Amino acid sequence: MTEPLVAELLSMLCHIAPDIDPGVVDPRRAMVDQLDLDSMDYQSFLAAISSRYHIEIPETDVARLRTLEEVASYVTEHQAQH
Amino acid sequence: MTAVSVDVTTISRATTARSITYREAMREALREALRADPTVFVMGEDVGAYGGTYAVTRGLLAEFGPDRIRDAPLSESAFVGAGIGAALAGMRPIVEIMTVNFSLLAMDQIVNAAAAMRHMSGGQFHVPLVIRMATGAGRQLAAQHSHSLENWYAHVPGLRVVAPATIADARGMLATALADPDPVLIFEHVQLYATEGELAGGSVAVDLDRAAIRRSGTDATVITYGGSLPRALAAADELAKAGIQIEVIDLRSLRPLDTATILASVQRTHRAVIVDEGWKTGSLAGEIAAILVEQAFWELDAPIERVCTAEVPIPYARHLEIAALPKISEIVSAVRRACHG
Amino acid sequence: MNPTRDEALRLLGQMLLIRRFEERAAEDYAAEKIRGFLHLYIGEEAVAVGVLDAIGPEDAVIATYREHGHALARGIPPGEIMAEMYGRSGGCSRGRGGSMHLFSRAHRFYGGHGIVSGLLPIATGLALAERLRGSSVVTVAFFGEGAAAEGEFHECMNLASLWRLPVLFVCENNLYAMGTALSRSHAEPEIHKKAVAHRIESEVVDGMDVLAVVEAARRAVTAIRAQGAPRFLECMTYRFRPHSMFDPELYRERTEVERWKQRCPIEAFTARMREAGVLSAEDIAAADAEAIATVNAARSFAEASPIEPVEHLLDDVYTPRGVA
Amino acid sequence: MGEIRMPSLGADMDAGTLIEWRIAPGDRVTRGAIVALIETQKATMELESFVDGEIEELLVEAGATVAVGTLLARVRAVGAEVQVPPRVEPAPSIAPPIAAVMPAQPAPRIRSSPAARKLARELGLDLQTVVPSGPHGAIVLRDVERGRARPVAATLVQPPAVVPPVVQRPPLVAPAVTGSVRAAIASAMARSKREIPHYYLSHSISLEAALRSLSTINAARPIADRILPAAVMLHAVMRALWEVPELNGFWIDGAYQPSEAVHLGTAIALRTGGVIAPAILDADQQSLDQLMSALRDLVVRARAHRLRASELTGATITVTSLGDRGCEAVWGVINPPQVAIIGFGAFAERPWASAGQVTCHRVITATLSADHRVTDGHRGGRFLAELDRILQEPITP
Repeated sequence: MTEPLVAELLSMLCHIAPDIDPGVVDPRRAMVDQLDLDSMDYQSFLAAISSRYHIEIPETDVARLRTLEEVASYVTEHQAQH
Repeated sequence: MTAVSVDVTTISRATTARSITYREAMREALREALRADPTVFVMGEDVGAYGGTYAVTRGLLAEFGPDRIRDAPLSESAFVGAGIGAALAGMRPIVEIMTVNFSLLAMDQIVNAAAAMRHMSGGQFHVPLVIRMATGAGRQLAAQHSHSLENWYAHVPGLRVVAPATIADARGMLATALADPDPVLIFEHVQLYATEGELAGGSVAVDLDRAAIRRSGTDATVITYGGSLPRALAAADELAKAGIQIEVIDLRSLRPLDTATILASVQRTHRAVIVDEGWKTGSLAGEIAAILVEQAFWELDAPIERVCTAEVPIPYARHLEIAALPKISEIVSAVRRACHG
Repeated sequence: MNPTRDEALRLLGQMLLIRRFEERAAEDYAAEKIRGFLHLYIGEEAVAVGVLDAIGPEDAVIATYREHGHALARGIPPGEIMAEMYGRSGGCSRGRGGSMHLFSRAHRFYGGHGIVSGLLPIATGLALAERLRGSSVVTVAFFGEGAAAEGEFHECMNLASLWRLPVLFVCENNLYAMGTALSRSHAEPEIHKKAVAHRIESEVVDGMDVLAVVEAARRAVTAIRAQGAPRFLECMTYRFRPHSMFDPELYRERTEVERWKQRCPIEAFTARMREAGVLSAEDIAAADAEAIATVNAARSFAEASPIEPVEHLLDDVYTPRGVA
Repeated sequence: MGEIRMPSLGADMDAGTLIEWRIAPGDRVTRGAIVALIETQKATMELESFVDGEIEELLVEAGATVAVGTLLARVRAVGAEVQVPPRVEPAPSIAPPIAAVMPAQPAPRIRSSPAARKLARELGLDLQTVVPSGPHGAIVLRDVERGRARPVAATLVQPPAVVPPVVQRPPLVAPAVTGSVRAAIASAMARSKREIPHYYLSHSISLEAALRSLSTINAARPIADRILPAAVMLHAVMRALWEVPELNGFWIDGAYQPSEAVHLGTAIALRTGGVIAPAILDADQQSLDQLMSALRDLVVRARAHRLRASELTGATITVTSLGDRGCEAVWGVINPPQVAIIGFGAFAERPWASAGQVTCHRVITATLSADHRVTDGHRGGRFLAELDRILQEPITP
């Protein structure tokens, strides 16, 4: 169910970090380690998600958004609240 | 525009260098011309018995008599036009107008007749007339005796407009002007009359086709003429203390302009500051700026700066008059801006 | 004055030449061969012809923008005048001047000037040169009564009188400054009195009578040469045509024009000469035919004259090096 | 079709000597091929062609010394049978070569004086590589003249051979040529180490106060507006430079030239290899929020190969931070002609003794590598102390 969402998130990630290879991304691995993202990339990614899905991502939640799947779940969860 | 260049007969006398005022240099030039050519005569308001508003012609009446040092009634249009007519008929009149402000009463004659005559007659008639007039501010003469309107005449094809800024030019330009077959307007800045300087020898013919580089420099070109030249040179001294070397160009001829000298200098310095006592709007400074943009655009490393008179009729009160006129400090600032710092 | 047959033929021939020339000029204007302003002199021929008959080739002449008549009477070749109006290279001002600015150095004709009264200071200066030179040359200046309202007019009357300059001021009083009637522009409508105020000897003459004009002009010129002082001649005249080709003539009555036309200087002169037995009807017809032939030749000359090359546009703004 | 010009290969290179041609008229060359050996005052270098084609004419003979920018050879297009350079496939796994990306971007309007433009054209210098110093950020003549003397970044279409002797050279071309970029980085860094007498200082700084202050600020902000610790560090560096401005400038032609402007080079590692240090221009004019925006913008564009060349070469001082990689400290190699580089390691919880008490603090190791020709350890230490002081202050966005 989260598959299309994961793909969409991946596409957004590629937009922010065009030098990653989406073909090798494992949605269950922590993005920072796997994709060599730095804090700025990551913030930009989460900001894009916040903007696109109209959800607030409090500072305190950031630490638990490590994998694409976690992010997808988070998005699904918070969208459902609206 | 076809620039006219005339072979000038140099009337040079071997005299030793002496100190002389701008006014005296002018008078010497007049005396020399009157002596050399019987067709030369001087005409204007109070040039004879009074000795000239600015005392340039003092003493000439005694030597040359009232026919050749001819006091004219207060009728600028008539006596300037009479100068045109006399020139048409083969004389070499030198007409003096008290100030450029008064010349407006004769502007019809200067612009519609003198300047146009050669062309509208298909080259049959030319007007070898010299008109001298005082210009400029600085003597608290207020709004009808202080303006710098030479640019109005420099606008007009058919006229040659010159502005001697140095003692040597005051001494030498008249002969060149008299040798010119077309009307020449000589603008003498009132602030210059009392300036004094060394003059070597007698008359040295001035090449009116060439601007003079009064000071060489590499950092910026200051283009000026007439009464603003001393200010530009003073600014150059001040800037030199700060390590900024400016080139100061004295245009000498306002029409035609020696574009080549201006362009060559700006090609070296890449920065131009124009100092012109005229009002900035529609000024000669604007014309020069336009020439630089048209012909030296790719050489410019900074916006062209203009230092001109404030857009106000010249006021009487000393401090207001000073405030209205281009100042040395403004030239310095303009050069500094042009040099980016 | 009782002219000889030759004198009569000369005066008639010149007046007819001006008349026929201008009639054709008006035609050519309508056909767009002549453009700009065209100010016709028709009706006033006796003034130019009469005054210029009184001076010699060494004398100087200067006139207003309504100067075809003066240029023709001064002897400038009609072809060159017409070519000038056509804007051609063969024009007397090489196409630079047009109708209003006819010049000829050879004829000491110092132009056609478009600024009303602007020619007066120049005339004064031409005379000043002769005064300084001590020559007996006279300068003749033609201007309209409209010029007498200008400050320059008074400056020049004063200057010429003050300096005793050999100049003949000829006021062609045709009663209208463009469309403004004399009475509406002059507090003192007797223009010669303004000259008198400057102590210039003045005379009023019927400008429709060429012989009267000749006589008055001769008197004035003789006096100038003898006394070395200016003279003023007010010639009462009338232009039969509008001010210029653009003028609808709203300011004057047709009847007034018709009344003046009854006094046509050419008809008046021919009638008088026939009456006096100086000229025959054949003489007059022949003179007219000659004038028409001259005008036709002038038009042919103008037509055949090349236009100035545009490369010469900037010529004669300044004197080239080595000239003059 | 193309030209081969004497490249600028070093900070003080005005001219180069053509040692030998490796090609002759009529030879076919491909992009990247070695066409000549050139000698500079510092080293003999290989000159690569950056165009495909056939050598039409050699214009400079071997042995000749010519100014940078001089046309050395003309290259004409080869016949139609010749394979044109393949269009780069937009394979998502490969970063598009910047040369292919950039033309699609409208070139930013560069404010420059006409004379500067003319000289740049004459020198074959891309104005984007020139750091402005004129009014309103305009490039003026002196900037181009300095640009000629200073390391010039490859213009976007310049070959890998014309690499700036700076460590943070961007991979302007596809990874296939990264090797030569690598070589250029190696050469430049070797030069730095060879020529610049580095001295090194380090200092541990507690970030506890700063990070807490930052959390408070960020908690009230949407994620897009949150400030990252990296920006806090950059801002602190910029402020500390007010105290020790001599770290901000250049060593050119045997002399130190201070820079009035602070263009803060920020090392950004690229996943495709290499590292670039584009500059946040006029960093000293910016608030923390502005600096954060500038940094975000810079990183995004760096990832997308959309940096302006002036950003690539404009830095007056560089900050490198390997904190995200978990390294404790980084000792930077100065990026010539700059005179200092500041390094930040990861911040990590450490026992922190203060006022007789040991508590747990997040601590970072700040280092300074500086050019001893310009400053000495005392001034360097002053800088780190100032940095520490600033980081103990409450954060003002």
